[in-house]
Amino acid sequence: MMEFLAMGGYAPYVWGSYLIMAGLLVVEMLQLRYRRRSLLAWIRRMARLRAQEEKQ
Amino acid sequence: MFHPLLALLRRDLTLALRRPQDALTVVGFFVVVVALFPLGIGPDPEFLRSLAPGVLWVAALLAVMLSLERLFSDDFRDGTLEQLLLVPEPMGLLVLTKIVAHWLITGLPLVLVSPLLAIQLNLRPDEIAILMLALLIGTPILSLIGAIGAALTLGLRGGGVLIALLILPLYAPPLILGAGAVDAVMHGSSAQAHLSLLGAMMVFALFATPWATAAAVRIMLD
Amino acid sequence: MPAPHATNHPERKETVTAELSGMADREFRAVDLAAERGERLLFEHLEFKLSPGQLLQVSGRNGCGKTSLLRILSGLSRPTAGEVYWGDEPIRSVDGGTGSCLGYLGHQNALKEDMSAEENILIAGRLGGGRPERETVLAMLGGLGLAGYEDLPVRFLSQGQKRRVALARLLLQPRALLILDEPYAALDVQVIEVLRGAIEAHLTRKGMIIITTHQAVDIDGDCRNLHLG
Amino acid sequence: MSERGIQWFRFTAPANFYDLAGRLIPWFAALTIALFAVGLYLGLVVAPSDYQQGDSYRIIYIHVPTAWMGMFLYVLMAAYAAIGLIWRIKMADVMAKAIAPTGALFTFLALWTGALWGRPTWGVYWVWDARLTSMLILLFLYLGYMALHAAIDDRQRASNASAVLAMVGVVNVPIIYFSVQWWNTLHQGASITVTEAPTMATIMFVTLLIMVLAAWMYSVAVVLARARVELLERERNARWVQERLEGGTK
Repeated sequence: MMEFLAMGGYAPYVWGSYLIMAGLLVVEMLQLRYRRRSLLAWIRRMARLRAQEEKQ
Repeated sequence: MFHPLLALLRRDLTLALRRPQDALTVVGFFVVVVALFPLGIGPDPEFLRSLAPGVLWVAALLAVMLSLERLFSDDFRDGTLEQLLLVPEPMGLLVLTKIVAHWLITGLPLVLVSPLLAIQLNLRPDEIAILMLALLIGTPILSLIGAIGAALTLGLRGGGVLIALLILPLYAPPLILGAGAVDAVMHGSSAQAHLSLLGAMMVFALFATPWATAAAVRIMLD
Repeated sequence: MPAPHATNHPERKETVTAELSGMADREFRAVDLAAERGERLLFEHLEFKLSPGQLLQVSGRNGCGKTSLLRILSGLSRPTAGEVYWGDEPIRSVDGGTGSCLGYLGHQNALKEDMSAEENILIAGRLGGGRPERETVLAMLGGLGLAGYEDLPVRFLSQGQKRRVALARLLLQPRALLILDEPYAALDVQVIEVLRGAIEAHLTRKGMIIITTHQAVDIDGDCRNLHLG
Repeated sequence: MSERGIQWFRFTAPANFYDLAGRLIPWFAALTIALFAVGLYLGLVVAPSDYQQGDSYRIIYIHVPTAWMGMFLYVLMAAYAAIGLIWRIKMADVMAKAIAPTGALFTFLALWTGALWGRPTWGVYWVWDARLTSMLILLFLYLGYMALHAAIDDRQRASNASAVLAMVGVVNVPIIYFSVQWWNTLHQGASITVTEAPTMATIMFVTLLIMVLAAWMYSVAVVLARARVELLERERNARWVQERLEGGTK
């Protein structure tokens, strides 16, 4: 296991590449999910406000 | 002087002559940037000589880029650009005419003052000749490509900085070829290949970019 | 310079009027136009037809899309839906561009501040493919009360005077259709009268006019109204 | 013929696209995970280490896919932008805009992994090698596209203007690549070039292929998801959005 993690002495380079890639892809997905959620919440609120206005 | 395009060319040149400070500012920028380089990297003549092609080209490229913001913005602000869209001539040709006028006002002076700066950086006469030739072919490419960026940033806040981001990456090929031409002579080989490619690039830009610029102008005024 | 001869030339007026471009017998139609600005729908299903000799006045409160409509009609903007026709051709594919059949005066005067009124008009005329004559230009400027101001840089002129220069430029370019966005803004009563005369003359020689204006100016001729909003 | 036309129209209609993409995304996501799992296992565990570069060569399994995706997505983005500009198809505009961030991310990753691979191989993080330099310029092109899109308020104008920029960029990419390559050979000779193991072992090749596919599937899933968000934002007042909200759709 340690041998695997050591990557023949190239650990910083290999893991630096793989982990950064994994990290950035995850960040991209999280950012997208956050954007989607806040947008949906916002649209819902607009719809609610509009419905209230129509009632009055 | 009655043809519409000639009338436009003359109009732009006349306007520039009535406000010569605009063109002079660009030349001034070019001179100052080049003059600052030795202060940053030391006065060793041989070292300066080896950096000269790149320094001169990058400075020229920045000068052209900065001047480009004005290419359409005045006409945009006072509404004449809108009227140009209604002129019964192909917009691509009108745009090309404006670019030619702009190059005569800003690009050509850069070519003309470049020998003075080259002497300061210890270039030899044959190298200076090639530098001028390369700038003569290359600065029109810079104006032609840059015009697209100028059109795309019409009326945007922070347009000047945005132009830089849009246009500078596209300036890589002329920079490589132009500075490379002088470099080649410096290292005792011929600059012909560089200059031929640069010429081909100019012809291509001459035919292709005005249409993209015209499309961009139409979009930004839509 | 034989100046005395140049005054009161009877033919001159005719040379200006006769040139109305040859397509003057075509109709100008808007079919099912829609426009939006940002998120907002300005108008939709807008239709009208304009025949030679007719004037269309577009009215409506501020921000209802008058300027957007005029820009679409002049081919500067693309409508969200629908099409504008010059005869049977869509206006944006007319030979020589929309500018060959119509003249447009927007909110901006489109004048070069560093040039004189005369230069501005001469250059615009050449850009439009004509060969404007100096005397014609001077006569037109004189008629609009700008005698003596012809060779001053435009930046010295007042707002109203600049507007008049822009009007002179438009009237000197004989186009079948004139599209005027608030032409009366910043004009005084006298000049409004002159402009009215010019508009009526344009209509009698089978020209078309589309105009937006705040004040009602009664014009003799075949006038239509289009209310937006 | 006409039937196909209708289908195409159905796909381009925002509501249909929204629903279809919503159904497709989970499948692409699942494929992405599966392919990455297999690819990473093969690349990091199964494939033997290189006799010259040792284990550092394993970076190739992400360097090459990210570089390919970076370049390919730019071309795809320009193609969608052109379709949107010429035929005025709004869905194409949405797709072009949705592709840009993912393309930029992959381009950045290609540069990052290239630098980390370069250190053990050449002794420096960055060499002005033709490929790395071109990728750097490609990243700038992406940034320019996104910056222009963000700078223009009117949505239609923003799409059209950045479409022009994308098309200019895509014409320039080969010119940039060849001029950089030329510059590179003139200045450095052939002393430093990436040698991707001339005889590539089958296992390496298969792994690379799987990783490329994984990056592909990831791009499809993320781009579709971003296009959906983009659509929601554009059409927030449209009836189909309201209907889907009331229906409690995700």
